[in-house]
Amino acid sequence: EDLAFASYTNGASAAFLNRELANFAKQSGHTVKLITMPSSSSEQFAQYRLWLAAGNQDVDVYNTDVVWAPQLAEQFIDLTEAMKDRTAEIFPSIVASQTVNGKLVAMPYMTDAPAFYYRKDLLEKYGKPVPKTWDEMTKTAAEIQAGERKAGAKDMWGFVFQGAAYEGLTCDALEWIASSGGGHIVETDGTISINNEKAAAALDRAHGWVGTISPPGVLAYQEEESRGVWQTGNSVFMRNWPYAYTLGNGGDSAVKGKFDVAPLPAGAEGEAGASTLGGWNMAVPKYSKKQKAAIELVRYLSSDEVQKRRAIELSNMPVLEKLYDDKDIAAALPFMPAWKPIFQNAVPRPSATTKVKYNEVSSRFWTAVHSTLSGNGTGAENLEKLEIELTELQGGSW
Amino acid sequence: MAEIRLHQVRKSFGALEIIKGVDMEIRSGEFMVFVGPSGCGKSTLLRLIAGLEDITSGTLAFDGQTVNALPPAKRGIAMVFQSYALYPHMTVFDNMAFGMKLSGADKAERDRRVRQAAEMLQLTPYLERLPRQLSGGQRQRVAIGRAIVRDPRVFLFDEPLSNLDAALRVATRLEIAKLHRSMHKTTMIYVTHDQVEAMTLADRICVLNAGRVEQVGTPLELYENPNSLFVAGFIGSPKMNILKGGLAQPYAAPTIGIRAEHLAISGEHGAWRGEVVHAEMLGSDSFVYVDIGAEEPVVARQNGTASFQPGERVSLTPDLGAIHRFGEDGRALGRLPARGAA
Amino acid sequence: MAEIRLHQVRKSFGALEIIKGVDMEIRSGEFMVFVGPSGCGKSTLLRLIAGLEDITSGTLAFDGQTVNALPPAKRGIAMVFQSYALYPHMTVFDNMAFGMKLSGADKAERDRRVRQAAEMLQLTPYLERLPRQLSGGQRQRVAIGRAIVRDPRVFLFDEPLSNLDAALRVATRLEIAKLHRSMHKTTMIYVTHDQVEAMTLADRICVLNAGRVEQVGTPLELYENPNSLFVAGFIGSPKMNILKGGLAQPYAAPTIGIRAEHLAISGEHGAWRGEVVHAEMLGSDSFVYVDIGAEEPVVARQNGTASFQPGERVSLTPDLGAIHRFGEDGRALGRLPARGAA
Amino acid sequence: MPVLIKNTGFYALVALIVLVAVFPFYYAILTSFKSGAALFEITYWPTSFSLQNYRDVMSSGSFLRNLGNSVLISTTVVAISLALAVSAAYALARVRFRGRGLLLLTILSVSMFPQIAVLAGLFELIRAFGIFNTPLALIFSYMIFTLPFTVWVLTTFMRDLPVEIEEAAIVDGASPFVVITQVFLPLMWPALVTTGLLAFIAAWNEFLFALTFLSSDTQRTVPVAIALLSGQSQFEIPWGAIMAASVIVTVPLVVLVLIFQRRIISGLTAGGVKG
Amino acid sequence: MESGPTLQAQRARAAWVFLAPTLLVLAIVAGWPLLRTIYFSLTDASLTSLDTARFVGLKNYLSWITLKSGRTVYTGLLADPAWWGAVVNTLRFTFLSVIIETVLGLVVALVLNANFAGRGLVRTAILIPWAIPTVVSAKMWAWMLNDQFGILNDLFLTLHLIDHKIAWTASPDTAMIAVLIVDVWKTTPFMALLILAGLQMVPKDIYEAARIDGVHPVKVFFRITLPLIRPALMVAVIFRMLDAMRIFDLIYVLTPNNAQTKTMSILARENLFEFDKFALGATASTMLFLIIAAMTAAYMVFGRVNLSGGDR
Ligand SMILES: Nc1ncnc2c1ncn2[C@@H]1O[C@H](COP(=O)(O)OP(=O)(O)OP(=O)(O)O)[C@@H](O)[C@H]1O
Ligand SMILES: Nc1ncnc2c1ncn2[C@@H]1O[C@H](COP(=O)(O)OP(=O)(O)OP(=O)(O)O)[C@@H](O)[C@H]1O
Ligand SMILES: [Mg+2]
Ligand SMILES: [Mg+2]
Repeated sequence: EDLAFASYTNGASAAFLNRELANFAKQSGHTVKLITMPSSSSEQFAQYRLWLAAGNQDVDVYNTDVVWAPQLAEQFIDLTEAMKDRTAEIFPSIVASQTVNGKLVAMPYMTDAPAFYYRKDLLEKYGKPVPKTWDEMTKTAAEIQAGERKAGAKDMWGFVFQGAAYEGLTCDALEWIASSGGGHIVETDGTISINNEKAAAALDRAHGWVGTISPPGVLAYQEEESRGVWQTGNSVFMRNWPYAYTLGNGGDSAVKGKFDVAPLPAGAEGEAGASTLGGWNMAVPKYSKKQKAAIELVRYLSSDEVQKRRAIELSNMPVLEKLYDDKDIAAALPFMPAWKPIFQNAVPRPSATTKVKYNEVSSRFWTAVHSTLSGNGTGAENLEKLEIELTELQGGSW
Repeated sequence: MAEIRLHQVRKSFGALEIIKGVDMEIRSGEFMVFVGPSGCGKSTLLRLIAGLEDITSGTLAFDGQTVNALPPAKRGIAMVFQSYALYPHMTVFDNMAFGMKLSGADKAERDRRVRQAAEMLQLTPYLERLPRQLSGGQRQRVAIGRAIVRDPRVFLFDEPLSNLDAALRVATRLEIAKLHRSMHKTTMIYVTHDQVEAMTLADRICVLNAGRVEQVGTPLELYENPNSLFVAGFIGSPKMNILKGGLAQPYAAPTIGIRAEHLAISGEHGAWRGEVVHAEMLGSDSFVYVDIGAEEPVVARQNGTASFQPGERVSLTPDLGAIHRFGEDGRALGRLPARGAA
Repeated sequence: MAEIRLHQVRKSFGALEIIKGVDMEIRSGEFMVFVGPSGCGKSTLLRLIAGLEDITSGTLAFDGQTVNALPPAKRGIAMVFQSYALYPHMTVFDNMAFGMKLSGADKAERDRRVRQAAEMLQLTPYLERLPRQLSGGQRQRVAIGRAIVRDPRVFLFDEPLSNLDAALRVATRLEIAKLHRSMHKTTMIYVTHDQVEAMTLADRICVLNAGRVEQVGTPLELYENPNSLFVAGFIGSPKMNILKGGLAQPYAAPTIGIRAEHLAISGEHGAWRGEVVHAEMLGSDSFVYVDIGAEEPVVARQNGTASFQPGERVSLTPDLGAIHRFGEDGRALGRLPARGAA
Repeated sequence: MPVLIKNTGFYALVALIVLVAVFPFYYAILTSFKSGAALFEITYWPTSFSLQNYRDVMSSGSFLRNLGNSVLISTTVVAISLALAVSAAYALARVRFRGRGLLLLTILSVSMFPQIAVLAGLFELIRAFGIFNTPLALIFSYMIFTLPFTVWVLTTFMRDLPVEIEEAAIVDGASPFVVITQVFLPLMWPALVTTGLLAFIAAWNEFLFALTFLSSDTQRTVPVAIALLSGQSQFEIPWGAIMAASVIVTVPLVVLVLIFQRRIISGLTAGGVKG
Repeated sequence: MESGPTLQAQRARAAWVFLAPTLLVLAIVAGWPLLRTIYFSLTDASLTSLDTARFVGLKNYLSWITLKSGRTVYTGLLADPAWWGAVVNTLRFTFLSVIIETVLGLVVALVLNANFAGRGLVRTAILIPWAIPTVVSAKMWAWMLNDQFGILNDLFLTLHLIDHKIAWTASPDTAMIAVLIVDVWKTTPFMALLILAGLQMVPKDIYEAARIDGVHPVKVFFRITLPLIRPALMVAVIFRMLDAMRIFDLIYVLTPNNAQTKTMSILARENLFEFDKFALGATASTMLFLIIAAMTAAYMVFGRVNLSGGDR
């Protein structure tokens, strides 16, 4: 049968996917057409939404973000039965994130978590350790920034992150708050926990960065802008996803070989930092006329071998726990071990709890955070307002 | 080759009535000339006949058949517009050939007819030019050419010669007359301000005044027997001299009119005495303006170059039989019975 | 109030030379009329003087000062365009007032001048209309009005009366003459095809032919002593009769010309015999076309209504002293010495 | 002397306008020759000259096909909407009938809904017609923004044409169709070219419909293809390739404009009428 | 006195034939989607349950409940301050961008209308901003406006126009300015080209009359050119206005989610597709439609746009 697979791809993954799909075709006899989606996840989401709402039968498998499963649960078939032999080997937290009311909405096949990038050379030069807490980071960054600027690097900054008002800011801010003991915006039982002092303090602290150790423009930065500053050697620290690792070590990078990664700092000494969980999954829409073949495809693409190849070739993080101890992978991806502790501290966004309202929750949240960052009210004020908004949004239940 | 009948035709633009109930019959093959003061509705009447405007009320019939609602293309007309209305993007040739092309005429025939018309209108050197590269008179000739290459039932000409020089005007006028004769006597309606054109071309002239027909008749009828003061004043150049009150009284009418050529000038005695105020010399004749105490100076014609100087006192003697008499209402009263010199 | 001098003025459109070296002097306060066949370059010459077109070569001077590069606005001219060029979005009033408004004239004065001009041109009822709601003649009058409300050094008129009826034309012509007198003798240049206008208005007439000046002189000079066959044929309506070869020989010239009014018609004997081919009756006079074996029929004028019918054989007798003689090259040779009837 | 100053001033203005208009594009060209970290460095003049980005774009999947799709779709859209609009404009501009103003407003009101708001409804229609994922889907849906625009602009311009010229044609026996095609259209070149170009570019650059109504890579149009150009990983934006692609897709438009702008000339109606 | 329909009536009938194809196409392509959107704004539809949507009347626009305490609580779009913020942003953006673009468009069009060597190339160059896909040019500008490696900051610093790098798209104070800069850059060519076409249709002999009248070029422009190109200008402005009121992609790419630049379209999209509030999105779209219609109507009344123009 002819299947259609809607997925975002990039240069490397397209080549990889095409090869795997060809493989799959050889094995199963089903050909697969790739429907390329835009890279912006909100655009993908809107597109899927529309297609699904209209009962589009032209797509058989969707590539979905971690946070979407609860929102689209109704329109995808339950994969629990089909995947039950697999799910046991996957990080349970990941499986949980894709399970809604006991229904496995989407099959995870890769995961993602951000890390704290630091400049080895600069820390060495100023004799500083890798910061363990945000406050420490602030101090170190300020010091090195001042020193470097005096030394002539006029454009040097301390820390870059994703400060634009978008989903990325939700991730960043969730990390600051969760690592400071401020909760997870909405807890798994549905309570709105965001309006607390620790969270407010975490936001105020981040506000303190803007314009001092972070460029004012950080308020419009997404991943690429941060990487731009970082990779031209103009920042001491950066919060970013694994992709920046490979690129940072690319041929013409100014920071090639001069940096390393660590888990994100924590709120206080001794606590653990937090990394927001990312990752991608595959789901089969109930409108598909070829569900059986589609499930075969999902099974194939989430199989051990494919995940392993994916890890080796694309540096994608597998969702299978056992692969992290795989020798081949460790050989191919020396930084992989560095990410293991990061995963252990990964926190999910409250998407499972807030279900279809997640996007709006996230939007309200990042708006509040962005306001605080831009000095439009204190953290406490904005979070108080946020709480009211979220309560109203929650209505009777999530 | 169509008889045109207008019955109580009216036309209003908004609240403004421009044509105020025209009744007229134009015979098949007739050459009818419309004259009248600027703005009296000549072009409008032509446009009604062409079907470019809706008739507000009344009927218009071609050969007995009402055509009020017949679209212009179906009426079998050709028209020369007062404002040329050339196709700016087409060459002179194409402008002239366009109508024939549309009617599906044979290419060779089209070519022949256009070239013939161009020759006649002295447009041959300009056939490949665009209208904007032509002089005013040349444009006007193209507009004429465009109409005459076609073979319509009715020709409508709206001041077609106004921008031509005298020689060309005479030549074109003759060509139009020839055309009229040759084209199996196509019906022609012609608007003009030129007395000579009106007098020489027309089978009949229709004098319009403020949307109404004043008089219809052959040129000489109108010239010699205008049935109103208006027609008398309008036909003939220079204008007929109009005298009122005391000056008219001796001729038993409230108002009399006498043409310039019917006034003899002499140094000594005559019916009226006055002072020469101005003399216009045209070469062939002269017009002498004499102030005899009427509202306006009286004009008298003299053959050749005038021998009178402004300021000179002269006498004027009217040809009695040529005196037109008008009533209070401006209607003609009939000539004086006797003829002779005073 | 400006003396205009053209020295070897030439104008080409692309490769086409339209004005071929014109030398002319127009005196300050003079009323100069340009006449010439359609397309000979009259409008172009006017536009050169106005500064609307660049002079290709030669110099144009106003009061001794070269103005080749002076923009039109600075030349102090007013112009009536052959194509009117009214501002389509302005009412008649605004069209006329626009120029004055910009020159900062006082509102009351402006109003007065516009109303005065409108009155004179019989435009008062139309002051609030837009150009497209006017008849052809009304538009033309607006164009005239626009020029005359201003107070320029030089007036340029390009066939300003061509769309007016005879009465209005005479009236307007007189107004223009009056204007000329009243305006401290503003220099006026006037293009026309109307013989009467040319003869009556002009201080001097300039006859143009294919971009060259043929002759400049007072109207009667041109009428009575044309210095070329071209001028002879062009001035006067109907055209001067031109006779060649055997018919001209007796008068000792290759070509002779004789005007219609200098030919006497009689039933019996005369210099030339021929057959009447056509008679045009204008009311005041008649023109009788007689075929005497020349290339074209000869025209003779007869006062009043003609008594000759086509087909009738008649004799023509020229006024000997009025015979114009021309050489092979078309130049005038001078009149016959003696005067008398043949 | 003042003429010189005036001319200098004029050309300075021209230069300024061109500079502002073209600079970003120039910068895009510069960027398209760069790769890697050089992308983040500011340069005003070309420093490197690598065609790698262009090669990448051209070889990536179906870019050439996408270009072809765009040409096909935009051309068809412009042809259809001009054809429809010209005839509608004739009626709206040249014939007086009741409800003309209301009709114009109704046509305009189609352009008053945000594009995203009609997305769902249009999608349903397209699926109902069975033209999802075909060029027809776009040709059809682009009418929603090209038609009101072309109708309005052409109506405005057609109104300005002298009435006498139309009447002359009518008397010459021209049907309305002939009047439109043989008399009006040649006189409206500036308006036609302008609306045509603007509509073409609008169709050429449309993104949202193209993304939603087409699902296979080979059917897609260039804006989507560019947006789908991807770096090596999710967050990396392939600047060099995007700029190269933009340059490539802008070139046909530039050529188109160069060809057609000659038609934007004045004085087309000169000499036609007096008054 | 039998006679068929008047010539005018015949023309009118022919007119409908000429209009029919356009009206038909528009009815099909726009009728259903527009009516659907308006319908959904009166229901509780969500994208997951389009077909089972229930009619709720005007609740999405405005509804209120009186609490036991006697306090009245308003809900619905019209009671949402975010909506009114978007309205204000949109109107501000529209007002500024349309005015600036009209003025600049006029200047550019006048320049392009002049005869000079290389005019064709310049005309083409002018159109480039409009020719680059918005998706691309918005990103390009985001890149150029970047505070760290954006070329504009560098350029302005070099020229000493600013003394420190400005985060154009990030700072609440400059976000709107950044959007305006890009929009003006991008759409001025649109205005310029339409106005240019209008300029080219003005009869030339009128200018000659004006030259004779000694009208100063500036006055010629305001008193003759402008009135004559007014219809073309009005149409250009109307369409610019409609586009500006509906602005979406530029802001979506350049300053997404920035409260200062959130417009009605952005808000509508958010509700339609991102949040699970399809009905509210439809409501916002309908409101946007109504606001645009009102603005257009006001503009036509005050601008004295003549819909039934022409004299036939
Ligand atoms: N733009 C142009 N390109 C080429 N030839 C032109 C152009 N304008 C005028 N001509 C030609 O120049 C000649 C003179 O034109 P002009 O308008 O001066 O004639 P005119 O004497 O005013 O004639 P008319 O009495 O018919 O108005 C004509 O033969 C005309 O065809
Ligand atoms: N569209 C219109 N709206 C209002 N009045 C009009 C319109 N068209 C013409 N008129 C008026 O109708 C009258 C008759 O116009 P028409 O064009 O028939 O005159 P005309 O006899 O041809 O005059 P001319 O000899 O000056 O060409 C004029 O007074 C004119 O102002
Ligand atoms: Mg008329
Ligand atoms: Mg002329």
